[in-house]
Amino acid sequence: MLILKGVSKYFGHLGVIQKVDLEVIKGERHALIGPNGAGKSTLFNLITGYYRPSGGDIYFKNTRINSLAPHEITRLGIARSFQIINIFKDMTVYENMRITITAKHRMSLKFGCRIVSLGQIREESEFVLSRVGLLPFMDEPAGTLGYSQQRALEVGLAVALDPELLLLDEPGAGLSPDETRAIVGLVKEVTVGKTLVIVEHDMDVVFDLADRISVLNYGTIVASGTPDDIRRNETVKEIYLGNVLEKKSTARV
Amino acid sequence: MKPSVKTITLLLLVVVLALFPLLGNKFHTYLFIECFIYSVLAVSYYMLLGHTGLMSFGHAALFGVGAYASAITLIRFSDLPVALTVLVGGLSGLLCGFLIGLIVLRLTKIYLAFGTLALSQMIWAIAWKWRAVTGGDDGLTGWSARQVTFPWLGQFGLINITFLYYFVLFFALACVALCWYFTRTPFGETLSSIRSNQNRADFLGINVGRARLMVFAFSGFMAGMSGALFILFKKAVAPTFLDMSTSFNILVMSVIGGYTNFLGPIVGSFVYVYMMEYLSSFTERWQLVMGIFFVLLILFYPKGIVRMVQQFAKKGSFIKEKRGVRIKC
Amino acid sequence: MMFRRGVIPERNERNQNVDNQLSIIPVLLLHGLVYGMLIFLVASGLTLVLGLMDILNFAHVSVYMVGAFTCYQVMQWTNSFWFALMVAPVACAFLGILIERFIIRRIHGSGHLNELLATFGLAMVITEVVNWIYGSNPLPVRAPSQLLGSLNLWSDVQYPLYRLFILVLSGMVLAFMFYILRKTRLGISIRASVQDRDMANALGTNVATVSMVVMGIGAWLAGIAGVIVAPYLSVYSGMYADMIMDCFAVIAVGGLGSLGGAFIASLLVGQVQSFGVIFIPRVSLILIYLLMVAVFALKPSGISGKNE
Amino acid sequence: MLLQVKEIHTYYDDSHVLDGVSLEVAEGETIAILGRNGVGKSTTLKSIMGIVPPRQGSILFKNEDLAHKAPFKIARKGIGYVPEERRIFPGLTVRENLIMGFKRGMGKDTKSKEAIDRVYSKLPQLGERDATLAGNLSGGEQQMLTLVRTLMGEPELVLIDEPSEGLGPMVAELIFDMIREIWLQGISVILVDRSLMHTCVMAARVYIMVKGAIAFTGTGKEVLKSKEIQHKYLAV
Repeated sequence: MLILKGVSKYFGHLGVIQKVDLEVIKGERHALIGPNGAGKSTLFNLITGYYRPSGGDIYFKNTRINSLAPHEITRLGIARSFQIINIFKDMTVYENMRITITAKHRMSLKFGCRIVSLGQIREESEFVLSRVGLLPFMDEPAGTLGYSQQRALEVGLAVALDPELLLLDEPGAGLSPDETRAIVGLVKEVTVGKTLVIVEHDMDVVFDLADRISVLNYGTIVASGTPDDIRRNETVKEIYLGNVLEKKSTARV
Repeated sequence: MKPSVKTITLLLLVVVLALFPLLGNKFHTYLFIECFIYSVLAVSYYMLLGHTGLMSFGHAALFGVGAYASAITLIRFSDLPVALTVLVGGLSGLLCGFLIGLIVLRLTKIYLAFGTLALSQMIWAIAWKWRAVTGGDDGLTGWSARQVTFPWLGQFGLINITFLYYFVLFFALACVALCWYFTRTPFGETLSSIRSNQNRADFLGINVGRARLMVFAFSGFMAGMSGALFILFKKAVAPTFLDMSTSFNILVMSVIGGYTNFLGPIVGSFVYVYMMEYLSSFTERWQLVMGIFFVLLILFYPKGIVRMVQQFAKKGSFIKEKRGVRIKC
Repeated sequence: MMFRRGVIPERNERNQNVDNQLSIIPVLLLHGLVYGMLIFLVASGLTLVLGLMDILNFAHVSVYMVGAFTCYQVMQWTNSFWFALMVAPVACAFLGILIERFIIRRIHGSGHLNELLATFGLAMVITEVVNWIYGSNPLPVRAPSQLLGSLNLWSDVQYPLYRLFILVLSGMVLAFMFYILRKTRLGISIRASVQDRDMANALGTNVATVSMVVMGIGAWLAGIAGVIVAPYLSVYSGMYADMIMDCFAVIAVGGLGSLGGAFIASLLVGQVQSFGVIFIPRVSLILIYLLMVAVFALKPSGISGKNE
Repeated sequence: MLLQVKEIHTYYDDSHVLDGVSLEVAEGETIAILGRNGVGKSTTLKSIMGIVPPRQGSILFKNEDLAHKAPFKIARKGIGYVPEERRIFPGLTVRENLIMGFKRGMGKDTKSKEAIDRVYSKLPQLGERDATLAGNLSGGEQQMLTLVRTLMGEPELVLIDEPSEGLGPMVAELIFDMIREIWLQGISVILVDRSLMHTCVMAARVYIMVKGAIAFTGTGKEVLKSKEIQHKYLAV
């Protein structure tokens, strides 16, 4: 489904992503974990076209998508959510969803008919909103929703595009433990049969959701495998518990 | 279906406007013509700034290009029906809007502001310098004696105020209705999504670049039309139509009425024209008073009159908004 | 409000005779250098404020015009150019600080659009006030007697003394500004605040006062530019429109918030103006805009810096 | 008690990031804040420093509430902040960065020259790079610079956020030596870092955070010894 070959990204001389190879098989739930600043979000931005890779190639269903603009990549069937809430804050929840569904049907630039006349779009919008549990808040401006509801809308917009590959960037960020469980339940239910790549800090979310996990550290993938291999993996333990040093030596920096 | 309060008031308004020249005196009819023209211009600017959030500071260029294009056609083709010259103004505005949109395609916020301002100054410089075509400093005149013939209604001169009133009213209503319709279409909602969060719109698969070009072209068409109507009214065109102060006046109209919603610019243009009229009877420095009023408005109440009325209405809550038919004003 | 004047119209007509005798390249280079330095005096303040507070302050260029008209006014009263050169920039510095204190600080952070509208409106108001008091046709300002006539540079090349004075003075002023920025503690605070406002704040620098100081210095520089340009270009309310377009060109070409970029861009714009006026007069007026259009099209991400 | 943080609640827009966090630091004491990513460790430091002011709760520094003061006022009261992303001024030279650390000392007085020379004697690597632009320094050097720059202001309490982040083991060791020296000079430190070994050895008391709240308070030795705590709050 998604193949990254030797992808790297440099900001100035700072190598944020170095020679990453990653493969995500159709229908798989893949989690990307790693300490802060390991480059997880940057990798996300590379796949979705926000950044252009400095080296290597990205293939989606074996078509090369390196130089495509975000809206072109989205139309191929990749949808993403954002770590920092990135919804249409001053528009109502229903309008947020209607924009997404209209975009999905490629009708965004049509001016032949009034938008209220499109019954099908209205039904689809209400259907997705009900699945995400936001139907009662239909007419509220999205910005006034509670944080967990905004999170649900954030994920809802990505899911509404009915993509073949869904990328979720820390869906549980800033949520209380039970709110996180609710979002995880929602993600599970909504991504049945779909391919999912998720970036997440919260280990319970990762182990609850992921079939395979890749660990990213300083821009390179250091380990990849099932949740159990990762838990037992030595290098991963060391990354998470910090460097346990035996020998001490002063070296020139 | 039962017509809501809003549609009744709308119909009533149109009837009043239609009968106005018969009962009102000449002075107000004259002012109303100017208000209509500026309303079309202000609404075309709303499509860019208020609806799509594109901070274009060079809107006078689109207005001026329309004015000049129709002026030139009026002079060169004396037998062409006047209505066609208005369309010529509109189409040239559309083309100019498209070109400007293309050049500033990837600019946002501050950079879009000074980019569009620079382009409009460029067009002003061309109009000012290209004496052979645009008449340079003194501009163009010479179509005031123009006659408009209608198959069944007979002939009317441009200087006949009542005829001009209906002529302009017709175009103004058509333009405003078209803009209103556009905001209700999927394209209209896409434009609001660009205002609200262009980044997210991009990631939903919306071709933001093409949408921006389309709205620049459409807004240019409207502004060009209002430019063409303006020269029929003023019987002359000059480079000042294109300069920075005209763009600034458009901003003033939008801010007075409230640039974030559809009715704002229309209300703003009426207030602007009447303020201009009364201020200039006191001092010929009305532009200065207007400028100060504008800065104070921005500093203390940028939302504008319509929002003020709405808040007042909400508190009074006598306008019931039924679910379904909710017009987002 | 009449913007009758083109970019540098008087200089076309008035010194057409002077220039075509000396149409040697070095003179044009000098010509461009002089105008480039003038633009930089104004553009530097604009760039610093843009870098520090992320606000494009249209009113900053009005301060330049106010400097020119104050010079005219002081010359009317005291008839001494040197006194005007002392007083006007200081007055402009105060005006700059007042603008920052009561308008920019109040509107700061309320969204890009309101900031732009406020400064744009303010610029229009200042232009109108100047129009009201002084009318809109050019008012001549006599250069001081010591600086009249022209200097024999080499072999047969004559160059107006006053323009050399502009070059020397602006060079000295810029050197002084360079010293402040590079060597003094205040300069270090200014540069640090421009690079990372929050970190400078967290280290104990009161960024708010730094902004006011920057505004004051920028206005002072713009005031100097206004004063020394008065005898050269005469004083007219269209100065605002001409200078702001050159400043926009400098920002478009020079990149955002970087003084070094702005300096190089100013000299480039100066040369384009100088050579354009002579070689392709008909098109010279829109040369700057074509330059900007090229920049918009070629590297829009370049000038828009952070492409949100 | 030098610093008392009482029940602070901090929000990023509507996301409730700190949910009633309280902690204390005595004079000359070093404490550590541990926890997985995204639990609010950095936000706690940013709240104390006023960069992200808390909506509720109070921050008493020498019994004066700094909760709603501007960062530059808090810095001048004697709290130094070493940010996670280092945030050195890339366009300024090393020396100029150090000068920025001084409090209101305008101009180049002798006291500041001596302070900088003292730093260079201890850290010859920085001394050699005195006139180079900070942007061209290596990761380790930048971390050293940002640490020393904050010390220039002679703070009584230093907040250090993830100093060993992105550094190789040898360089991290050097940085921790410097932090140990700060502690020996009697300056109080709040240390946030993921490397258990260093933080727990130095810290008299350790707070472990989960999702915006403090879940465990104890001594460094306790945490080092008990695998159970490590696994519950810290490990993968």
